[in-house]
Amino acid sequence: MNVLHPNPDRFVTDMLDGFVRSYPGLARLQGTQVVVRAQFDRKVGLVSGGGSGHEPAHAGYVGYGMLDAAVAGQIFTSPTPNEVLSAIRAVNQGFGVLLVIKNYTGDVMNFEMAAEMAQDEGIAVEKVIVADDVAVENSTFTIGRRGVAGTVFVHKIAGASAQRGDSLQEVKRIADKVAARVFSMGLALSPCTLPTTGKSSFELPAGQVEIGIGIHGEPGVRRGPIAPLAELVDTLISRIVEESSLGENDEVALMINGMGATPLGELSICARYATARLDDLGVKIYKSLVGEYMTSLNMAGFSVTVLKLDSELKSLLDAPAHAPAWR
Amino acid sequence: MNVLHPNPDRFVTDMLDGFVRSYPGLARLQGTQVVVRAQFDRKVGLVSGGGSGHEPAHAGYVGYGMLDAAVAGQIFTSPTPNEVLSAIRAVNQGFGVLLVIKNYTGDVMNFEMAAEMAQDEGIAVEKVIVADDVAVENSTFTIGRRGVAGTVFVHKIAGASAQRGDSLQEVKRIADKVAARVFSMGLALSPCTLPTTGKSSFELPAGQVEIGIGIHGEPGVRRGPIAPLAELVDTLISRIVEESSLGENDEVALMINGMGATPLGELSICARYATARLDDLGVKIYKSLVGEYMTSLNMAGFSVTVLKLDSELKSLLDAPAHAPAWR
Amino acid sequence: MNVEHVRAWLYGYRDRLTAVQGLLDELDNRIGDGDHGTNMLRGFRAACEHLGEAASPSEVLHKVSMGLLSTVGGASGPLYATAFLRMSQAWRGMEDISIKDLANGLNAALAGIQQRGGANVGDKTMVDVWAPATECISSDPTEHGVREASRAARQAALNTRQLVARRGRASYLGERSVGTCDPGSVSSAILFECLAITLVEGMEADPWTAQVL
Amino acid sequence: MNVEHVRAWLYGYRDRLTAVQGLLDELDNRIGDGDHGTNMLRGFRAACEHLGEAASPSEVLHKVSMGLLSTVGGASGPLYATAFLRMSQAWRGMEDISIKDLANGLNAALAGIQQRGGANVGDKTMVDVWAPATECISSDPTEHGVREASRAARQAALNTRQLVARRGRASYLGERSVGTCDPGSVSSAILFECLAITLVEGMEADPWTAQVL
Ligand SMILES: Nc1ncnc2c1ncn2[C@@H]1O[C@H](COP(=O)(O)OP(=O)(O)O)[C@@H](O)[C@H]1O
Ligand SMILES: Nc1ncnc2c1ncn2[C@@H]1O[C@H](COP(=O)(O)OP(=O)(O)O)[C@@H](O)[C@H]1O
Ligand SMILES: [Mg+2]
Ligand SMILES: [Mg+2]
Ligand SMILES: [Mg+2]
Ligand SMILES: [Mg+2]
Repeated sequence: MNVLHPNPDRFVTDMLDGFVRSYPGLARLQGTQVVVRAQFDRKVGLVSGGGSGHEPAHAGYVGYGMLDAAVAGQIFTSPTPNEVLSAIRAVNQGFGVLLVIKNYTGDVMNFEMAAEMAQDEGIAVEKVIVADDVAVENSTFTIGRRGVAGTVFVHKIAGASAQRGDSLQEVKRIADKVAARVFSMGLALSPCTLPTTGKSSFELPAGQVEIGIGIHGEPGVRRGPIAPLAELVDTLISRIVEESSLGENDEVALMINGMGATPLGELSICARYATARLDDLGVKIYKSLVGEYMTSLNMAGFSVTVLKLDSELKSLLDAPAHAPAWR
Repeated sequence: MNVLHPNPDRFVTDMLDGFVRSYPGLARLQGTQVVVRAQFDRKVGLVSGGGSGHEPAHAGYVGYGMLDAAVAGQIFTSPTPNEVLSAIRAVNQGFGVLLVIKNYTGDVMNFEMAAEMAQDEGIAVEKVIVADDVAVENSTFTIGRRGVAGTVFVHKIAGASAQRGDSLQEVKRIADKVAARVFSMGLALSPCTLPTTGKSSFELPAGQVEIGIGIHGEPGVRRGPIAPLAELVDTLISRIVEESSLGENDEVALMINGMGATPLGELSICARYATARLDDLGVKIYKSLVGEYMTSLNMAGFSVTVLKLDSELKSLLDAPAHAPAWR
Repeated sequence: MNVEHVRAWLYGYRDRLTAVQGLLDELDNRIGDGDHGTNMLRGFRAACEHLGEAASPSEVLHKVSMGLLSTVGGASGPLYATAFLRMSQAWRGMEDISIKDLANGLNAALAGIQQRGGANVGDKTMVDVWAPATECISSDPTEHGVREASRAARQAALNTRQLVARRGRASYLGERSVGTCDPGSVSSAILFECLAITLVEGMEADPWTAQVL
Repeated sequence: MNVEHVRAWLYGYRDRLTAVQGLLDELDNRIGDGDHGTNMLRGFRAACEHLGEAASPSEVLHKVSMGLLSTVGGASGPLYATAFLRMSQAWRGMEDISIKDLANGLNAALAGIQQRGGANVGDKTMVDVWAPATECISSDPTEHGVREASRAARQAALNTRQLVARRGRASYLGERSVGTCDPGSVSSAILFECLAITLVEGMEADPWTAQVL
């Protein structure tokens, strides 16, 4: 919306308070910005997180069969190592902890520092780095791709693996497998507004779209003219197909993700065209998710994510999970 | 978003296509804008609907334990009697059909005409009219209150009643009971944009909010200055409390509903303040729903709904349901 | 008025709606949900498609009614559909409609609108136009009366500007509905104007935009 | 440089951040996510709170490092925290820091930043400022060298404008990152400027806005 929060410092804590009050199965670790399950199972712990402003990520994925804790930073700012460490300590049941990290310099550094600190305390910690955004060229000279909405599939599938009692190494293997097979790309029709400052994240002339955006209100990789939804969807899918060498008889999970201010009706229209395009390519859609999974405050736009499935991933994707934002 | 649909006539059908393609348990009645369950149970049928632009309403509530059919009109335009009649015929399993109607002149007239036509064909049809919007004064000189987000509770609870095998009269009794105990009010920080014409639904000067909006992009009952979320929430709750004579030891279900372009994080902040306010009043929150349930295209704003529970309603609210937009 | 005249009336109305759709949407945008012109045009385009197959005035109107019923939706759909259905019923079996028959038909239509929608004169709805226009033709069933009805309809539509809406979507605005003319009243007044153009030598379409906005 | 000087340096930097927060946010808005000034100010406000309790230069920097680590987050948090931690380790047990000791500390800090973030000179990150500034003081460990470091830091920060980012958030923009100075380089250059103000008689703060935007 356009409401400035009267006290920017309380934005995130107010939000987390409202969140845990609404979901009895969740709790906030006292004195932190960490949301955890109200009770933990005896299994490998799963921790994710990142800057705030991506709601329902990440606290919305805390629950049975998904994450055990989500660490929230300030808006678009990675959480600190201390906060991540609190989460690791809380969820560790003696089977080790897997960190699901989106590939941003800040997230990677802060989570890695926390991992080092936890290892110093004798906790087994592994990590998976998700880098699904095919908008960014993959090159050895750069830090590689960003992690975006595809991360939700890692939460779900690695979560199912942990929930059925797999070892830390096995959960990590599966998480890495998902990360290697998931591809996303997004675009924006308008910037987001930072609720703490009221500023827009970028300026976009009328009639233009930012193609290849991240989830932090950054401008995209390039600008293009606005086009009908069918064409915009095509632009994203074409690039995904190219990078994933998706083809006939592949089975996929498809996610059409709203960036925060996109009406669900328009996401359904995107789903219609994405599905039609994949049908044309002979790609089989095993499961569709349409809604807001990984947002960018009040940005208008959407992203498309494709996960290449096999029988192992399918059964884990179908396994029961109870988290506020999973359906 | 701001994408004009190239063919406005196809907006709704494209949307419904995308929707049913994404949810294998649903289907579209051929040649209509009616979304139905892929298979029907032997029970009283439940039909709702209205103009489009309120996604996930109403097709998102079609499924086990909720609606059997949702009829979609053009954007913000009630569906025609013919379409409603098709839905009634499709879901009727010989146990009669209940129509859940939001109290708008157009909806009431079109659904009533369909009911008359169905009764002519020998189908038992009853209706419940939802008028939960306390923004509008209730007076015998007017058509009374509008139906807004509270309708979703009627879908859920009447749906559970039908699903357990209650008779048409009993389902209607329960639906009427929910309608009598549900109270809503909303506000907007920006208008919505009609995707078919690109026009804004109203003009709102910077720093102002429309208080007491409906769900069709109408201006509110009055304008007020923008205020911190805590105060805005208070304005809505105060009026609801007044009209519902809510007080100590009442148990309620609370819904914080986004109007389409409100980030989930901000809805959580609203939930935090709404909860705190109800706590202060000694009202017990039995269940919270926070998210987009009944939207107004890409309007920025939110509504608060309170349903007064008793043990009958609680058990029906808790009964299992599987519909895309229920959780 | 034979079947050709009735068709000419409706074709003329449909063509007129093409021109005023934006105007009606704009009025509805101010006090409703902005779709009245779109609804009317969608409805009359569809409803006029197969009128060539109808053999009598009554059949023409019956087709129009069914066409509206299956394409408009909203509040205006059932109301206009009911109006044309009642007029069609009043003219059943007639080949040529006298202005007296027209008056009977309009009275039946008005009754239908009020029965379906429950509005009275002064509630800021299309009834505010149908009532005085119907009264003009009833009390003076001549070409002159038809011309007067068109004038009265226009004036009544403009007069809705001052009213507080008590029916339909605009009623939710309460006092804020004052200052804008009721869109359904304007579309109704144009229907009466098109009727007069069909029946009265020398009548021409008057522009609306300047006066109504 | 005794413990008082070190504190003065950091307090000065914190106060300066209050003034340039908006500038740093704006730079980050253009090629990142708009929070670098907010992050730095939040961090240094918290980190400077209990510096009075620290008894030595090393302890002061250790407190700063821990304070940053627990409040900043983002990319800059671990990098600045690592820099101060390494400097603190280099100065362990020392009461008075010579400019040569300072050079050692800065070299350790720079190595820490590069180890943690993996950036090289030319990648359009704070390394582009830390490297030449550290080099100035190392090769000329005098007041003059410190003053030159401040100048070199400023120039290096301004020079990042031409570069294509290869590390950090700005790297996602590719060629589109050209034309804007790197915010972390500017905040680093100001840190060197504050150091010179503390150590060099007659040094004064130079405004940034006009040159950098
Ligand atoms: N109860 C009623 N009786 C008579 N006319 C009505 C009534 N309610 C609404 N109308 C008319 O319908 C018009 C609005 O029609 P329209 O915009 O097409 O439908 P909706 O309000 O469903 O969007 C109003 O301008 C008014 O003239
Ligand atoms: N790998 C890296 N090595 C050195 N400095 C970096 C690196 N990545 C980012 N930076 C610095 O961090 C700054 C951005 O910090 P900040 O905006 O606070 O964090 P974030 O990018 O997480 O929002 C950049 O301007 C750059 O100078
Ligand atoms: Mg950041
Ligand atoms: Mg309408
Ligand atoms: Mg309307
Ligand atoms: Mg930043």
